[in-house]
Amino acid sequence: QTQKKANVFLLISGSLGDKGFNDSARGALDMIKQKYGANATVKYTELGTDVAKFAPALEDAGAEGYDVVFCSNNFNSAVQEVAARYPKTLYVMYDGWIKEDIGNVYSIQYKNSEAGYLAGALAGLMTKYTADPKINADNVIGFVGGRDITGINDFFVGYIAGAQKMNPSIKIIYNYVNSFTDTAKAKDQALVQYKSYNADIVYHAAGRAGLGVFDAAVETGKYAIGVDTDQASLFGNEPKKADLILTSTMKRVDLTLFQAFEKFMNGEKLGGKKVYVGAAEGVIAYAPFNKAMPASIKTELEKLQADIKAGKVSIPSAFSMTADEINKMRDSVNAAK
Amino acid sequence: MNSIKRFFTDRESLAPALVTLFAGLFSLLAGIVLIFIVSKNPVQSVRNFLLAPFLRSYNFYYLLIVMVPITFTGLALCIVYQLRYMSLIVDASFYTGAVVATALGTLISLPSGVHPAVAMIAAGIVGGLIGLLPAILKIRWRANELVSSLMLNYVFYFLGSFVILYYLRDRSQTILSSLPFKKTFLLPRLVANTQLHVGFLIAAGFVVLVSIFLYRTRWGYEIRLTGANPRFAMYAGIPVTSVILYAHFISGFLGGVGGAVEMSGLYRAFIWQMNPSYAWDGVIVAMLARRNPKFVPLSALFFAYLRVGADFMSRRGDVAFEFITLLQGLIILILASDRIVNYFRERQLRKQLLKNSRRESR
Amino acid sequence: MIHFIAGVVTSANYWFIVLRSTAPILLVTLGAVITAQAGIMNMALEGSMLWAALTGVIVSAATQNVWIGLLAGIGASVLVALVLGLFALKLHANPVLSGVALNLVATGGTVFVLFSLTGDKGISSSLASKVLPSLSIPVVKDIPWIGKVVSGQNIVVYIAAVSVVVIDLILRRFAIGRRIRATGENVEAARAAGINPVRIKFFTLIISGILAGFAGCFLSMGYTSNFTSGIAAGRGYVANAAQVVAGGTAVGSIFAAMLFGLTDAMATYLQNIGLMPELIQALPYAVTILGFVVVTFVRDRREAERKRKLFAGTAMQKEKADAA
Amino acid sequence: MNYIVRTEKLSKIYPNGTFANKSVDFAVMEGEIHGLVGENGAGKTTLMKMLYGEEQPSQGSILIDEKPVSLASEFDAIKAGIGMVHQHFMLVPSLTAAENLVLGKEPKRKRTRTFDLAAAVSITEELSKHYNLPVFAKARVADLSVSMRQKLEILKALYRGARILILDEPTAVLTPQETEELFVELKTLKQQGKTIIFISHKLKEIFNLCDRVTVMRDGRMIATHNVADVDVHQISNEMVGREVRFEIARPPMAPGEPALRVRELSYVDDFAIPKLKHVSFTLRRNEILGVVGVDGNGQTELVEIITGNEKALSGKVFAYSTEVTNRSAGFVRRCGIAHIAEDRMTVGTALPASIEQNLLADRYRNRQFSTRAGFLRSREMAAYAGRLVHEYDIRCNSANQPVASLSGGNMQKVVVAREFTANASILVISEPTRGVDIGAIEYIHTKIMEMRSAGKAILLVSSDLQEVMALSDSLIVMHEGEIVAYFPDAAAVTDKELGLYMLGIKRQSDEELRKVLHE
Ligand SMILES: Nc1ncnc2c1ncn2[C@@H]1O[C@H](COP(=O)(O)OP(=O)(O)OP(=O)(O)O)[C@@H](O)[C@H]1O
Ligand SMILES: Nc1ncnc2c1ncn2[C@@H]1O[C@H](COP(=O)(O)OP(=O)(O)OP(=O)(O)O)[C@@H](O)[C@H]1O
Ligand SMILES: [Mg+2]
Ligand SMILES: [Mg+2]
Repeated sequence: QTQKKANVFLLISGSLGDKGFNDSARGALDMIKQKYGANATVKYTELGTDVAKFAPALEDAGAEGYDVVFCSNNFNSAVQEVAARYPKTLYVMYDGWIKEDIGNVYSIQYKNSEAGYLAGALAGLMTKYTADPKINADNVIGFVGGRDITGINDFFVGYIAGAQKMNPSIKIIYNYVNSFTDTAKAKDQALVQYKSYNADIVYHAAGRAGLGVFDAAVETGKYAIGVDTDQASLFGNEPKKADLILTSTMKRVDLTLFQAFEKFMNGEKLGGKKVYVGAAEGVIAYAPFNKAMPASIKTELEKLQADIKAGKVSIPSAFSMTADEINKMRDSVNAAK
Repeated sequence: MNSIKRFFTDRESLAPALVTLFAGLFSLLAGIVLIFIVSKNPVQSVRNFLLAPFLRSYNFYYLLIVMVPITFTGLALCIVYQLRYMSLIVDASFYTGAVVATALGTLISLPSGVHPAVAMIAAGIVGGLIGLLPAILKIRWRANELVSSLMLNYVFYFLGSFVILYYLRDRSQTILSSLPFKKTFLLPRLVANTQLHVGFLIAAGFVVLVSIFLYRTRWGYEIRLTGANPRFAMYAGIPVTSVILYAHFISGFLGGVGGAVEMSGLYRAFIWQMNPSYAWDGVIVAMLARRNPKFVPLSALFFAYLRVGADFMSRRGDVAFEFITLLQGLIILILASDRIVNYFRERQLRKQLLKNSRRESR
Repeated sequence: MIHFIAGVVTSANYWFIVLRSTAPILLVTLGAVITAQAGIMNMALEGSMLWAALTGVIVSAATQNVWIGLLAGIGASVLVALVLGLFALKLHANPVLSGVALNLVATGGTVFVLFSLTGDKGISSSLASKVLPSLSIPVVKDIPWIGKVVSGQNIVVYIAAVSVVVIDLILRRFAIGRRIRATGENVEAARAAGINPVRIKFFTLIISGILAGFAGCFLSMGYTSNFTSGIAAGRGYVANAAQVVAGGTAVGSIFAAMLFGLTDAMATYLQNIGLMPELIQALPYAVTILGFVVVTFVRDRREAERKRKLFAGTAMQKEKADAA
Repeated sequence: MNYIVRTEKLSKIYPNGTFANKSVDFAVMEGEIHGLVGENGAGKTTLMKMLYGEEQPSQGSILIDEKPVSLASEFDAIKAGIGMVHQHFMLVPSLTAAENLVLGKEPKRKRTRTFDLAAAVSITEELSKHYNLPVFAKARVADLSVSMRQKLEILKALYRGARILILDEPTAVLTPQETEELFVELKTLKQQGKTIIFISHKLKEIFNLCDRVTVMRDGRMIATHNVADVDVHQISNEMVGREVRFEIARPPMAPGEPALRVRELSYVDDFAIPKLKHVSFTLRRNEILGVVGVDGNGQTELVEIITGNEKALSGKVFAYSTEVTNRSAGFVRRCGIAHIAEDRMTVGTALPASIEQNLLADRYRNRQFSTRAGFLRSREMAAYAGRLVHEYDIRCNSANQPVASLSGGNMQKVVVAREFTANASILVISEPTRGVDIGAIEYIHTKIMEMRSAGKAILLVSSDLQEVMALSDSLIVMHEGEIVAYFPDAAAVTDKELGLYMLGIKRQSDEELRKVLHE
């Protein structure tokens, strides 16, 4: 039986090297390469933040006859503009839903709030674990978000809910970097959270900027939680940093893209579909836990993860909340007030 | 026609024109050399770089689309440069203009045609007022206009994204995006199945308007004289302060309109994740045009050509798009160097005078 | 709110963060001051920092030695300053435009080089680069409040402090300082006195290049542990504004840079109590503009006052003469 | 012959095309005081700047002690033993006299290599004593008097070991006493073995001081003489190229009603030096009122304030019945005051702009040239400019040429053409013929007289005493910001008498001065 052949093109908004979201998407290409070998050609390009360049890039991919194009939600408008012109190409848009259904667009949205919930639960438990010299007596944890936008707040409301669930007296100190690239600013903010508000764990959802949070963790000798990929494992050459990352809440962009490609190769029709995936699909999960964590906490968290996977935990989502509700929720735990 | 003839026969204007041409060609050449250094497949890369607009039709339209915003900022900077000012505030005008247009494009309802026009005018006025700030700071407090405009650009960027984020954001979207524009706000497309929009014609119209304004009206006359020698202008009775102010207003106005045109023409919602900073591109466009609005389309075309080529090449190969900033920098450096610009002219002049004197003394 | 701010301002942690975020601005402001004193505006400080930040990271990763990385970073930064000198001083280009061009080259060029070396455009996280050490100062660190502020900072913070002294010495204690001032104030007079203004300007450019080199390396090898595209984040431009506020002195630079550092750090805290983050972030830039408006306003007022007094003096003389 | 400095076929062309020195052979003997004379713009300063390494020759060579040298910078010239006191002082105002003196060759503390201020002060004081040139070592230059600044400049050169001292118009800003004092000092320096090159417009001074004199005209060296062998007449002939003739047709004319009234005008400059002190006078129709005075005694400021280019500290200015005090230059022009600025390069013209633009800069708004809507009538503008170019004999290829490409005289004609056709009733004319060739001078003088006949009121300021005396109906003399004399009939005064007032030796009584008010 001859395997069908396919060309894949990944368009990255922003740039690689974030050890998270974008790198994860890039990882899908490796998985595809590994499984399909010569039957799949893969290619990617980094487009930066200039949205004007997105539509021609999509156009280019279509005109070149790529079978599958991966792009993130930042391409939402561009996809709407271009996709219909190249019906033979399948556009897989991840991390958001396309507004109007188009026959050759498959869009994937993730349950970010579940990831936030996992992180919050961990932080809420760990901050009580004062046996660890890195943990102080205050019940304060931190959050650094990229922007005050729904995609990020989805992580945040999950984080708040998870932390409150495990630790009702939890206080959270939070900042928005207002950029997904400004590592220095994220570090400044995390430093303030660690030093001035005694947060012992900071979670970030700030893309590349979030790497600054780990720098701050190293500088203060406190813990952090990674996002999107197993970030601890990516700091092989910086053990000091890796040791301070308790875990990461993985959002398996790589897996979802790979699976989409598999389905495409198997002839499944994906165009026009939208999916909403999370823990249940194995897309959102803890990365391996740090060995500094006590076994009791690990077990509790593993159980929690299983419950979420089974749909037994109700988790709020920023997508179904109004601005006021989000404000109120944030205010109720704000450590600075 | 006359002016074109003069352009090609008059030594005074020919020398700088040749230098401009030289700067363009030299930077292209430097770019090609650079490609050969970094690319594994240089021939293919160079081909993609140089021929992009002709290889694919959408690249050609993209070229025209790219010209629109930089034509606006280029025109705006022509006016500022006519005054010999260095303000870059048009960046803030452009960005804020886009924000104002977004507000009007999403919140109010008006009939098509009128809707974008109203937005453009409002954006222009806001942009114009912003454009005034560095000029006022300079006149009143002698603050260097380049530095103050750069600081203000940050302030207005944050201000603008604040408005988008808290008043105009589409909360159902994961990413930063404003609410979708009303249908009536969108400019029609010029060519079906492309993004080329009516804004291109609007930009062309402004090229004509600004050319007429600068060279055929008394206000343009005042701006040019004030720039040529402000001390003289004051002495001759030109109200220098108000000239500087309205020139900056108009410059900012162009920036604001540019932002609005870009929104209603190219996009369906405000989706800039960062400030696209077309003003910096405008610097090069205006310099290449030698601050004459007539030449802005030509230099915008050249600039867009570089950009589209670099873009295409980087998607297709292994040369990063950012390499064109090297070329842009090179162009500015060459054009800014008096020594280079004047070298040939002065040598020519000196030779001739010495020859004459020898003849005289004989 | 006022209560909150008072609480923040009295905390040692706030001042620790202020010193940290002031240091890079202070370094480049000193650079801007010394070149401005010589009558040339170093608009390329931004580009200098960018190249320093990238070169430091690459070289420290390649050699696995942070000091060689630092040295290389400074070298790259000085090179940018020299290129600015070449165009502005030798080829008579407009220095401001040349600076703008060099910054453009740096913004794209650093990304281009990073991409060509690592395949990444945004961040150098795939390079195993080194970080400049933080120092804990023996006795000082045990002083209650002050120890927490002053000790434990990155070495570059202390270098910034030392730079203030060095620049002050250069400007006020050494002969070269007079030459710099003469060049900036009346270039013809300097030349007539046998000074070579081009050399003086090159000298100040090199100094500013060194300072920007420290600042740039700090950003990518201390402030954070990576080079990221656009890491200088406008500090080079801020420096040129702060330079005006500094009034041409090294000590003034501390105040000017602090003005930015204080508001920048305060902005982070104010965000915590729910003030709109985007608006708050505009604060440091707005305050800097305000700073130089106030400075020139005060200067103008003083000048007018001086004139008025002088004339009053001559008017009196005239009256006396009339009476006589 | 033993020449300490000599030039061979030295030529200089400035980047803008000005041919300032044409194949100059200039020679100075060791130990002499060598005078250099020539009209404004003859190229004296340019020649000196080449000797001081400040400008590079376009052709030719410079020899010191008969050895060819290359003077790439002032530094080289200083090393070669040349010192120069510039026409405009080369001092740093915010530094002290001592700091200025040692600038570039500073004394340093032994151990720390830091600048030794105390040593600088003592060096200054010692030098000052040795050469008998008193200065206040510790005062900031901004606070020094003009004559002290000049002494400081001479000391600066001597401190750098100058054997050859160039003085470019040193007496232009000095009082007679100060000039005399300077001459004594210079003669002492000569006795101490220094060679001095002395530039001046005042032939009397040349004859007083110099051993030999070189005359320059239009960038060329005309002749060098032993002072003892020539007289004033011959030199002045050589300077201007023919017999000086200041016979101007002057129809007798009674002054009319008051046109420009200036009352109690005062002004303090940026260095806080009072430049005008309660100046009052009245200028009438059909009158040319000349303002004479040594350069820098307030004439410039007076003109600037009257014409709205500078703000007065106090006082009032009226054009007929309209008060124009501290109004904009545009308002002043609309009130009927035209103005020929003393500096045509930086104020009177916009060099990069075209002749046409320069000619129309004050009237482009007229309905004749722009429509009600603000569009320019390009054709009318071109025709008008063409007419003026023709009428005022401006030598150019086309009116679209930038003014920068014109010669000095033609540039001045552009200014004159504009101002004399401005429809003004009052003309404020400053240095109308500075650096302009003879033909143009005569033309401009004739035009000025025409204006007078046409009923204009004319205020004439010129540093050329002969010119003012020949053209004016009446004269005022300014000294240190004050009017010190008024002569209702210019023909009745001699230049000698004027000199006494210009130099502050004499001063009329307040009663006499009040006559200038015509009230
Ligand atoms: N304008 C110039 N043109 C050419 N060479 C110069 C110029 N200025 C200085 N130099 C050369 O540079 C050398 C060092 O310059 P510097 O300015 O340090 O002089 P300095 O004050 O005499 O030095 P020091 O104090 O160490 O004796 C000088 O000795 C001279 O040879
Ligand atoms: N830097 C310059 N660039 C262009 N032209 C110049 C420059 N300096 C002087 N000139 C021109 O060169 C000519 C000679 O000028 P120079 O200053 O040597 O005359 P001068 O004899 O010293 O006159 P004055 O008595 O007025 O000082 C003049 O026409 C002047 O306008
Ligand atoms: Mg705790
Ligand atoms: Mg002269």
